[in-house]
Amino acid sequence: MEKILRRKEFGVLMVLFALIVFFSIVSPQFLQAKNFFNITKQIATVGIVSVGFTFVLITGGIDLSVGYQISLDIVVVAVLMRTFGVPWFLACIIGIILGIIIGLINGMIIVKSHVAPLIVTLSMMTILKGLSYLITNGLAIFKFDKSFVALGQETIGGVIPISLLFFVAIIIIGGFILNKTVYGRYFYAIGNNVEAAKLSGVNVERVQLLAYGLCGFFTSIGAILMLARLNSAQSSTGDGYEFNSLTACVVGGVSANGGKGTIAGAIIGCLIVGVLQNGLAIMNINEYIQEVIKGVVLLIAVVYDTLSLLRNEKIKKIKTINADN
Amino acid sequence: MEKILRRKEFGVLMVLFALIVFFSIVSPQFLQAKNFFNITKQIATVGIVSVGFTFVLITGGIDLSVGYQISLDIVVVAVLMRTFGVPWFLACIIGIILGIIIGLINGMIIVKSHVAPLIVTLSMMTILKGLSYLITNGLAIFKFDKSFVALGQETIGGVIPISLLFFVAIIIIGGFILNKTVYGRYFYAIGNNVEAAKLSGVNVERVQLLAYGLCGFFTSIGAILMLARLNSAQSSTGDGYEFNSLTACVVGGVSANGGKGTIAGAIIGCLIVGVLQNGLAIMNINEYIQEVIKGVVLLIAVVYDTLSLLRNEKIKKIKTINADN
Amino acid sequence: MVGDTILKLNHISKLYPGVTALNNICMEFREGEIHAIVGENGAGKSTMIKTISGAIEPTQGTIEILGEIFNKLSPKISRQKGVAVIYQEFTLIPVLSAAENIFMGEFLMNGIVLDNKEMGKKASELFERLQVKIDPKTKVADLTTGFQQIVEIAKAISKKAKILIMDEPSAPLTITEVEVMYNIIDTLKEQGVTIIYISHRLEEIFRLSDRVTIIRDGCYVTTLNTKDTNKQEVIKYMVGRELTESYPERTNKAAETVMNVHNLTGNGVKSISFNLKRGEILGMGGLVGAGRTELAQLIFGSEKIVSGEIIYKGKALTVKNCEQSINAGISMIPEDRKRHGVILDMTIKDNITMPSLKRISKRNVINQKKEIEVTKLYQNSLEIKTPSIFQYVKNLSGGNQQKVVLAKWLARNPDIIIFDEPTRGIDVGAKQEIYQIMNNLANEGKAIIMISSDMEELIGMSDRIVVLNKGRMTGILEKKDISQENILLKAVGAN
Amino acid sequence: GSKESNTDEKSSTADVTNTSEVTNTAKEGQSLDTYKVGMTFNLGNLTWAELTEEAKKKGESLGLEVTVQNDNDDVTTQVSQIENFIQAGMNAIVVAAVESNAVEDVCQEARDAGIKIIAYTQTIENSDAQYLVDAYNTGYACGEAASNWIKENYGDQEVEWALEDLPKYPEIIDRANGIKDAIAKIAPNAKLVATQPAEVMEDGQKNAENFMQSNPNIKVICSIGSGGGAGANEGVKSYISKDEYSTFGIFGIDATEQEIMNIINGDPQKVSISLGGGATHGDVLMEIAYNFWTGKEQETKQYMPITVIDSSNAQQYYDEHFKK
Ligand SMILES: Nc1ncnc2c1ncn2[C@@H]1O[C@H](COP(=O)(O)OP(=O)(O)OP(=O)(O)O)[C@@H](O)[C@H]1O
Ligand SMILES: Nc1ncnc2c1ncn2[C@@H]1O[C@H](COP(=O)(O)OP(=O)(O)OP(=O)(O)O)[C@@H](O)[C@H]1O
Ligand SMILES: [Mg+2]
Ligand SMILES: [Mg+2]
Repeated sequence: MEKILRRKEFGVLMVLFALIVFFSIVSPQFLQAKNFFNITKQIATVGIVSVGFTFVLITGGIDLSVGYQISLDIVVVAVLMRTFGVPWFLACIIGIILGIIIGLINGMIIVKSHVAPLIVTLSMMTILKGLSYLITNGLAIFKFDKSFVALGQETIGGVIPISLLFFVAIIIIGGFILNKTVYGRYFYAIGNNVEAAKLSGVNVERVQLLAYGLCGFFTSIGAILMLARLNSAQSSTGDGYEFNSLTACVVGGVSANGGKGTIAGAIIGCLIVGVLQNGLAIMNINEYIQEVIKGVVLLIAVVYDTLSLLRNEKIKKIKTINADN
Repeated sequence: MEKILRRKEFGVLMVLFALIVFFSIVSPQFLQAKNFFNITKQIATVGIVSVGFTFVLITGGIDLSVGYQISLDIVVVAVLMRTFGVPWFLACIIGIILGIIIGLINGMIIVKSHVAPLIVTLSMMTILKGLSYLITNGLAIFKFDKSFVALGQETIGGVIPISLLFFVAIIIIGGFILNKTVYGRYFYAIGNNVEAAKLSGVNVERVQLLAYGLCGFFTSIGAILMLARLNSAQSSTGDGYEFNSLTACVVGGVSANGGKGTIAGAIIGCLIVGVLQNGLAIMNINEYIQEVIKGVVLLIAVVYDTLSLLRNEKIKKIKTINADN
Repeated sequence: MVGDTILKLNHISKLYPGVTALNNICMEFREGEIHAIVGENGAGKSTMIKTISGAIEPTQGTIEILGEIFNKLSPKISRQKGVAVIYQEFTLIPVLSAAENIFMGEFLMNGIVLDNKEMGKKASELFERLQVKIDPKTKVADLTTGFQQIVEIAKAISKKAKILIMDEPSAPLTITEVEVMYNIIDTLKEQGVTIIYISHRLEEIFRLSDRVTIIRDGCYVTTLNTKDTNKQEVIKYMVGRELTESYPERTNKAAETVMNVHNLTGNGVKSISFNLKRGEILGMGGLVGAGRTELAQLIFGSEKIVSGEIIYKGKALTVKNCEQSINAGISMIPEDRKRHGVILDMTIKDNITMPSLKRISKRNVINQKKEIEVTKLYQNSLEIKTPSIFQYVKNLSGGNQQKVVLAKWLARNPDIIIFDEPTRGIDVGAKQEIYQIMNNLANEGKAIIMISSDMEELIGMSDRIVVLNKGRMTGILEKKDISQENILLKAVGAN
Repeated sequence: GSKESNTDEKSSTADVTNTSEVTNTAKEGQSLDTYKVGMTFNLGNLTWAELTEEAKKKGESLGLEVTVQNDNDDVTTQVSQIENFIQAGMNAIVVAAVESNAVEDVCQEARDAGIKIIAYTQTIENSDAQYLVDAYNTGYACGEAASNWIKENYGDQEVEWALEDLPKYPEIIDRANGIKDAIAKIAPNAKLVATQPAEVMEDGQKNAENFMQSNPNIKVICSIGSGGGAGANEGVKSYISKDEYSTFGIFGIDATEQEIMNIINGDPQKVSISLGGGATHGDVLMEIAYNFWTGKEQETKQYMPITVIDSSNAQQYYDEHFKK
């Protein structure tokens, strides 16, 4: 099992290392513990969202509403805290419940209507956007309880950001669900062959519902961390996160056609994007050129990854020939 | 053929009619020839891009770079006209060639590397974005030749917008390619079962290349019309068009998993989105509630469409039973 | 009129990760002959065919067509050289019409426009030659498997091929259609076409072929003149030991009734009534499209019942989905193995434990040790040939895939098992093993429903046979009344 | 009843004289009882969201029927919205142009239909009134404040500073130039060591972290907007301790509530340049539209006031603008 895992993510892991080595050489500030924690803080939200996104992608679905799920989640939590004076802990729990409910609604519509997830969640994105703006009227809500803000900004022992702990915890939970539980297996089964899974007694509807529900759950956690980090809630905040998560997952080898991918891959994908952005920013390169470089590096990364997988198979073939003779 | 078409697009067509009837009743300004031409002008570019997008989707691919293809196309055409004094007609031809080349590059990378189209075109999107900004430095280029601007703004006989003629021409060309030519059949074949197509002697690589090339071609035409309409070129212009086209296509029943869809469907999808936006704007509704309504209507449209398709199939089954007896 | 060598394989090898599919094969085909190729599942028959058709590149060796030597071929070149293939897997595009599928890759044109009229006409002619009524405009998706296969044949012979390769063409066909196909093959032979014919149905080989080549474990074994040999000998070469093709006796006799089906209607079948007893094998016969698969889906709960009821273990069975029927003790081995039976891109282990996953889990956490134990148990008892239980199922041969399907249901220990075409595309050796397993299950007191289009097998295995025609039950034959004639009479709807 | 109350409002809010010009400016088919104003804005922008909210309130009190459309920062959407406004029979349209040249032609079309075009922040040739920001001088004011702070705290020392810009928009490029020119002129020893774009707070925060990482000696961050300002404030706080807040200066533009709070709280943010604030702009724009209705003469070009908000006047500014 471990071997298979290692092989699958080998290509992208190499790309990540190559990037780290490169940036470490060209800019001395890059390779510092502080900067490492910077990067993890910067990608914590997209990383956590990507865990849920990976589940959905593996089942063969997609959730384009995660971006405005974030917006609605943070706006609701913010209003609860500031307008209604709800204690932050309670507000967060309500926010998480809201996230789960949105996810379940997505799942329910998809499961019951058999409409393509892409278009269901695209419509949901528009609806959530409207709702979130309706709540705030486009204005910002800010200045929250210190202990709440600490979640996103403070460190433990002056070094390790609290958000990193959350991030790691979510990765572990996500990996556990996917690799160790019945449902993880069902996610793969559905994504690979929904008919066969159904005929094997997998309750496809329930499992799909679960995937979207979990996606909403993880997204709301990511949203809360982001709110704490920004110390300000605004309806436009989540815009584009569906794209970022999709990019991270797909770069990390999670197939947009379902059935393939791992949490480790998705997180490596997030790290590649995060390191690239951070490294280029620290190098202080012209931002337009940054875009071009980002695109080219992503392209090289995935092409290299795919080709190295193909090559791996070839190498194995040659080995078999030799063994046979 | 006609019957199948009618059946397939029947659901979405009903939705479109329902919208038109509704808006005609609630707002007297809606049902005017002038407004009809308004709508067609407004959706001409996204409609033309969607024709190419439909090709790519049918082959089982996707092109997320169309948005920034538009940006790069218009910026290059604008620079040619304004900075280099190239006659507008020549500049447009160069722009179209550029579009084809970008499409072919996309196709070539996808075909040769076997990397998922999603991620290739996502990377390409970033690259094109960077290039387009590098050319303009973020500034606008504007004031073009009157006869060029006429393409996007003028009408024939004071009624029919020139851009509508282009739009209709492209729809006819697109429909022709998809229904009447060999390549149209190949697009469906590849999208349905790429292995089977290969075994039947279809040159899969060439056909995929063609689909992306055509997508680039149509996108560049859409871009040029947009440039003429705006009379100004800016790098941010194309942003989000990949989403708009995807929405239109998928609402119109083009499957994001390949193998299914028609040009007529995609165009009806564009019209639904266009009418919805136009109608709501004319009705003077709160802008945030508009978003919610838009999302809900889209959702209802696709759910209705899917359910009516399912019902059709059920009816067919029941009919067979009865016919047998 | 069998003539010179038309096609020659020189030292062809094909290696896959962990598998040598073809090992240094040398053989030749003569012009105008019908050359059968037989071998166990996974022997490498399809792989060999694919090197000839250009679908895959051989790792080593050359192919000689009419004296011209190729290191590798492409589908296009191969076809230009006059090779046409009916693959084991379907190569049809479901959303396109029958006519369009027939001309896929070489459409008829009218200028730059597709000539749909001409293609429709040509397709109609082809179907006439094949003596079937199919509207060329019908979408392939709307045809039954049998008719789809006929479209495949039409597609292959539309090419005016010099060499026609047929990889198990009869597998999805029923008796009447097979007869039609025999006639087509005879006609083609008269026209001088060389035919390479692969099948697990040995009677077909003896009915059709001039010569037969046996392949075992990717190696060439021998080539025999068909008229100089017999079934026994061919089987011996195939499996490397003596093996008799027979239907094993069962000791246990049917006992109490476990299921009563009353007036079952829905999913295209109407008013079906029969009962099912523990320890029996209840056969289901009928022509293609008779609705046997549909009936099986109703009983298994994967499709909705419109009216009628099923009494199971004394109570009305009301299930909403397969999960519930599986929990109630019913399982089904579907006819389309690759689409419904297994998940090709998952491992053998994942496939086998899929239905029983919750049983080997605690609070939804999988007990991985137990999972491997269970998998190994069934891998051994069913003798699934594989280097590892972590192998992807797509890399297994058809017979071993079918064993994986069996294993996954045996691991669930059901009371009723529905076998839909359980031996389709499976070699004689594996067939015997599957018959043996079915018998053992019946002896253990399980109730078995077996749908089969293989008349011999249906007669040989069944205690009773339900016969369907156009979605209706036309009769039920007791053991003593079972005969090919009686089944066919009822299958065509004559009373 | 509503009509009378409207008249009351009119006389109370502005010294209006109902002249015959009203009839002259109104076109056929446009009712004189109602005056419809369309606004097309990017509502993802905080200040503008605030502006449109206030405009709706103010418009109502003036008897104007206000419709807002969100252009989502997309020019083509904006052009379509103006077309739709023409179709819907608006009397005036307020345009916060995404790109001014792209809306010129459709604005002319609107004017041909007798509709008044009010340009906001960006110059539109084909407009009837403009409420503009002097982008360069706004930036210059920000840079000036930063320079003065540098001189006060670090004298002629070489101080490193970073800029959060947004070169997507021509107008914003002017602001950035203003900032750079002011610092080069007034505090020539200060050194610009890093530049990154910031549109929203999240960008601002990420940039600040990356700045502090790559150039730990940075003492000043200037930003072309409030996203960069408020974001940098949060980002920098994770790099310096509370007692170092006074040695660090963040200088923003827009004077949003959050920025003003930062200044009041003694955070690293020292200054934000106020252009009057979204709410005020909303009022001004509605008054311009109202004047078109009533036919009152007005300047065709007005500029937003540029005010430097620092610790000396932050509390007062807060009380005036944000206290509920
Ligand atoms: N793509 C592949 N990757 C790995 N192994 C493969 C692949 N295709 C075939 N094999 C292996 O090659 C061997 C030969 O397979 P092939 O399909 O040619 O057998 P066959 O004789 O046609 O069997 P059947 O009668 O079941 O159709 C089998 O062991 C199979 O598992
Ligand atoms: N000529 C035909 N054209 C299209 N559909 C048909 C035709 N004949 C039957 N059908 C449909 O096909 C279905 C039954 O086909 P199916 O092949 O599954 O039946 P079966 O009895 O299981 O046959 P098989 O022997 O292939 O297992 C029914 O829904 C029936 O309506
Ligand atoms: Mg085979
Ligand atoms: Mg069947």
